[in-house]
Amino acid sequence: MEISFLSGLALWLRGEIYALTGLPILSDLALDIIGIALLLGIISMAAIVFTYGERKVCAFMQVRIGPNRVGGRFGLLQPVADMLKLMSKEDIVPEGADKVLWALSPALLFVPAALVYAFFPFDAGAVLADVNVGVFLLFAISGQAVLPFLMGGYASNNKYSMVGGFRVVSQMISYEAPLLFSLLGILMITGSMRLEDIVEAQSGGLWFIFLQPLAFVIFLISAVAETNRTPFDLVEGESEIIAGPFTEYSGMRWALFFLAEYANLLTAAILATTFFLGGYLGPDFLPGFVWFGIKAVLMVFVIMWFRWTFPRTRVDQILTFGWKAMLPLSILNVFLTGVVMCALGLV
Amino acid sequence: MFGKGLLTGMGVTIKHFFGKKETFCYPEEKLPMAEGFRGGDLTMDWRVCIGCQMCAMACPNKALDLTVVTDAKKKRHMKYYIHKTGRCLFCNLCVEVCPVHTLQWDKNYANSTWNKEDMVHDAMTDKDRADLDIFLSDVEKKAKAEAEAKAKAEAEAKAKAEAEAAEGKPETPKAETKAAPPKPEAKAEAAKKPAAQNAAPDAEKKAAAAEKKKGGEA
Amino acid sequence: MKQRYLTAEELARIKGNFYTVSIDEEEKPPIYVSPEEFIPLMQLLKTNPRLLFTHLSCLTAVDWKDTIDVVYYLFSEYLGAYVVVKVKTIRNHPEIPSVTSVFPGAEFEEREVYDLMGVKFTGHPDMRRILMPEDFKGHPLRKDFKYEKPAPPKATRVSGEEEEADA
Amino acid sequence: MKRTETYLLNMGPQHPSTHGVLQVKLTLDGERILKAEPVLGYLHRGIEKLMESRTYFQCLPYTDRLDYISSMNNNFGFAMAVEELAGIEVPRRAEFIRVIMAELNRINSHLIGIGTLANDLGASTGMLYCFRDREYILDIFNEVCGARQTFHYIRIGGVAGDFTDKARELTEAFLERVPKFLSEYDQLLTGNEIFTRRIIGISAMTAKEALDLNMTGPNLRATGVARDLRKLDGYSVYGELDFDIPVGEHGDNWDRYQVKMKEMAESAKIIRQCLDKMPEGLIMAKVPKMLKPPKGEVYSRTEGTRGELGFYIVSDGTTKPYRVHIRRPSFVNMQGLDLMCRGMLIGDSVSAYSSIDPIMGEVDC
Amino acid sequence: MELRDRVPESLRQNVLILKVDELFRWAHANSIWPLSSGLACCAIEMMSTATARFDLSRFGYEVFRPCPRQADLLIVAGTLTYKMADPIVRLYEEMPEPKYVIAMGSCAIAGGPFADSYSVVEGIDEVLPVDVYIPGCPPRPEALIDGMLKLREKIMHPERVAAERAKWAERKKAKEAKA
Repeated sequence: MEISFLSGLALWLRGEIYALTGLPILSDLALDIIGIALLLGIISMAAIVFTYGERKVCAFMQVRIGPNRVGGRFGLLQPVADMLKLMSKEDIVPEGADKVLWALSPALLFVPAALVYAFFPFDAGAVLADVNVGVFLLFAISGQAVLPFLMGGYASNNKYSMVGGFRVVSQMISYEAPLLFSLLGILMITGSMRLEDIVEAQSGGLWFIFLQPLAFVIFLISAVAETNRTPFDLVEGESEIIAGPFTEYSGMRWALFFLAEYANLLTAAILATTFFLGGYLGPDFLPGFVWFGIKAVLMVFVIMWFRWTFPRTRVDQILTFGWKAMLPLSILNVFLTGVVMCALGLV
Repeated sequence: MFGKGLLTGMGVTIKHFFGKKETFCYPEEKLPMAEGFRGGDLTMDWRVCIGCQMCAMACPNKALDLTVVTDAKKKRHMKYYIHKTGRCLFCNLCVEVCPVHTLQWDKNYANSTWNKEDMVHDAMTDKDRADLDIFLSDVEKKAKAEAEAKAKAEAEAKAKAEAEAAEGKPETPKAETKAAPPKPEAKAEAAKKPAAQNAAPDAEKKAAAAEKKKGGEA
Repeated sequence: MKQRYLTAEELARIKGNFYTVSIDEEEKPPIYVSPEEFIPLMQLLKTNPRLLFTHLSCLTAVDWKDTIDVVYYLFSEYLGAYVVVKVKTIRNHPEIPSVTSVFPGAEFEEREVYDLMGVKFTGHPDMRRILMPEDFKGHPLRKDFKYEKPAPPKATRVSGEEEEADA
Repeated sequence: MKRTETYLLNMGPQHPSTHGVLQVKLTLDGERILKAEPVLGYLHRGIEKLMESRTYFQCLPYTDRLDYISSMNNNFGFAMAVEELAGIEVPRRAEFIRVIMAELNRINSHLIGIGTLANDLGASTGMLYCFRDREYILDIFNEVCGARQTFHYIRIGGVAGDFTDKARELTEAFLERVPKFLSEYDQLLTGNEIFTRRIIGISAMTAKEALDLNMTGPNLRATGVARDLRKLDGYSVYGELDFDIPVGEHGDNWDRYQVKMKEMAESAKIIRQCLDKMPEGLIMAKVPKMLKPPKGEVYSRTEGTRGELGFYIVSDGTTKPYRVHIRRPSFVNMQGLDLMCRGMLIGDSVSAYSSIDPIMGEVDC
Repeated sequence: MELRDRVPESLRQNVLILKVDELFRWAHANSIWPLSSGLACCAIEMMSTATARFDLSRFGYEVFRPCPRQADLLIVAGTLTYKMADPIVRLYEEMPEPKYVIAMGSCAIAGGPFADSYSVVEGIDEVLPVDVYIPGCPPRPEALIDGMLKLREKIMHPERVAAERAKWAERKKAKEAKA
């Protein structure tokens, strides 16, 4: 367990609390609470920064200037204004809607999005829950993000939401498999499912993006499909089915969906960084977690870049592409990795 | 390769991401308006306007309702020039048909308001109407003065005529007639001189009036 | 139309096999035809190898206070010429056969003429109003159309804490 | 036995991809469309009735509001109809200015058509680029006649304002931009595999079906029928200009998109020739103030941006037309909507609306 | 504002005293999401306001939400006909509460060129409570941006609106007195 800046800080803090109270349980508890607070802070910051980032990137790519009036010259307070406005909107529950499912679905969607952050290694030792079946648990949790969309779609008693709900189920399930299979190659090379081992395996500049380029492409496409962003944003296909499952949601409920979507976006970026871009590894003139941050933001920019360039694919094209192209390719990748490892005698 | 078209597309967007932006920051920099721009409210100068109401007739949607007032010399002036922006097409027919070219757009397109009353815009402000009243009153005075002068002149002419008739009936009547005609001509010139200011439109007005009759009955 | 009109002998040949067709002596005379013989005439104009009026350019109706004329402008690329076919209908319940059997593309225009002018087309697949709301009484483009507008529906503000914005 | 039940989805008068207030009632089985029935009339303003109580000069601004994206072509059509009725001879310079303005407006309208097609398929960046290039055309119009959209520039007997040197210079600058932005769309949209897969083979239509449905304009030319009234009738000075008519083969959304892209290049060619051939001279014929065309009727048709735009005017000798009927291309093309959407998915019906490219002002008149 | 005066001189720069509803008013004013519901020609000008040259997004208003549930501004851009009156009322009532209406163009103000047509509602204030009127046929995109800024001012400073309404009321009384 190497000592990095963040984990050193955590150990020092634990020592201090233990010195104060003398009870080991209390210091662990305090540390966990601080960790959780930090993670929730990162998620809400992600929503705030990325709404602003998305509008600025979209504006710059469309040859115009993004928000630059609200709060100073760069419009930095724009997302704050949006959030405050969404908070103070009237909350309309459509008549004939299934009240329980209606209220539950935004909350339920936010739970997996936040829970996943516990397993990410932000720095050498700095991970909230150091689980040695990290990858497996990670995808088990993010697998149930499908249900809240369907609940929202069914509960809001609106044909467009129903169609949106159907689309979500088909799309997210069909891209769950390629997402997992593309990571099998990496697990075979590192031999362990612990995220930190995967990052350590990439030390010395040998990032998996160079070892497994095909897996990176498949992973990126499946991650974009998993977070329902263009070119696969059928769920919220504005021009076809208005806002998919969120058509009937307004005000803070819709903001929760919005928040969860950006949390998922950051999750996809962080996964890509941890698995393929060597997590917190980097020349040491910068501390580990700063490298981690730079790579994650870079990946978010690439995903946003997709959104403002590509049109939307159709439902059946997504499914055929998922089952007929992505899955076989990822299995082929696993086979190739196996062959190469045998050839090099690593196995 | 499958992704080639996608990558060229991404190349275009990233080129624009770093390229020059096209935006005009509206409230600070304003786009230069072409001189023929049709927007804002109508403005006119009541001194030049001859009250022919050609603009109101030319408007496709009757967006102009005008009240005209005639002064002592039976010449028309504009009192209220109501331009209903809510009905206006901004098609420029009124500006082009005005014989004296006094109707202009004030090119102030940014005149949105909170209440609907400002949409019915009066091209003549209250100050204009005050100047109009002053102008009408002094035209009144001049007309009254002329009327007295004419009345006095006639009285003298009648008195002189009786005096000559009484003095020497045998005198030749030619002298009288010679004396009478020059006086009315002088009076006519005198009348014409104050109206010299808009003498040209008089002819025009007669043509417009004739036309209005023809248009009316068509 | 910048194209030429049919010459006199071409018109005579068309008039040959229809006895209710009347063509008067104007410079570009329209072909007046009775509702009974209207569809056979259109059939002839479209399918006759020497005429081939395949493009129905314009279909409309004119209200002449005593009758309503339904006007058809046909154009033939083969001859490079156009022809005008008119059908007179009685004013109070105009009824003529629909031309969709010959020109399927006239469906919407016939529905529009029915909606705005009130001319019924028998044999039309979907004879309903197309532009005006379903429950609209009267046909607007008729010269004797009198109509005063009803009060439109008014939106009610649910919370209403801000007093009604002044009209 | 699997029993599926069809349901009715209402793409209501307010929908992001129905271009204004068009309502389409889709009968769906799952996501496959069985029947698409357009409901029109949400923007029916009764322009034909209004024109009966206005003089010919006063009717002209109303034609601006018909197809409000290509107002110049509407003015052009109405002005030609009245000139043919009243026998007015338009000076040559005015004819060339009219053709330049009509073709600029055709490019403007096709830019919006392609922009909204891209936006409805998800690439909103494509729409933003189309609107950016459209602004340069609007600068020319603003310079020449003072308005951005409802121009009222082509008048009965000629044009309102002269084609100034500044306008010529702006037009020359725009003509240089045309190949640049066309190649940019090719890179961004035409080459894009997702875009092509979304519109190739979608809502195909054979030439016979299109001719039966009386369709005209780019939708007809996409099916392979090379019918363009500028060539067929050769009205105004189109007879002297040489340009060819782009034609598609399968009549699907891809061909409609390609026909519009090539037509923009053709229009630029026409403007180039007009700029060179334009003589000096008058821009307005001698038109009596109280124009009273002789009793009679006229039907004059021009090639609008969406098809054959015809004006049928009946005059009874007074200054006001007795009856005006406007043959609106978008209204007739709407009949093809049901055929194009049948058997497609909801996502394709969206690309069907934007490739027919109806303008509700023109459809509902 | 006695609260603000109590702050010592030196701290006045970096202390912000703000009533809660003033904060929410600031939030509403700076992020108005219009509903993408264009009726006629003005809709094209509305679209070109959101594009590169006039760029409505500088004020944060460029998020055109397709569904009324998430929009708070209804820009009625075009002619309102009787057939469209019911749907537009339904759209308005579906929008969550702090909602505003802008009447853009002559048609929305008083029926515009089609005022005396049989199928056109003369002015949308017979149907919806209107907040800002933008004259023009169609108004230039800058006029729409000016209208949005007027709406922003109306949300931020309701007291100015009240003052304006008072002035307008007694101007109306004066006119009636004179008539």
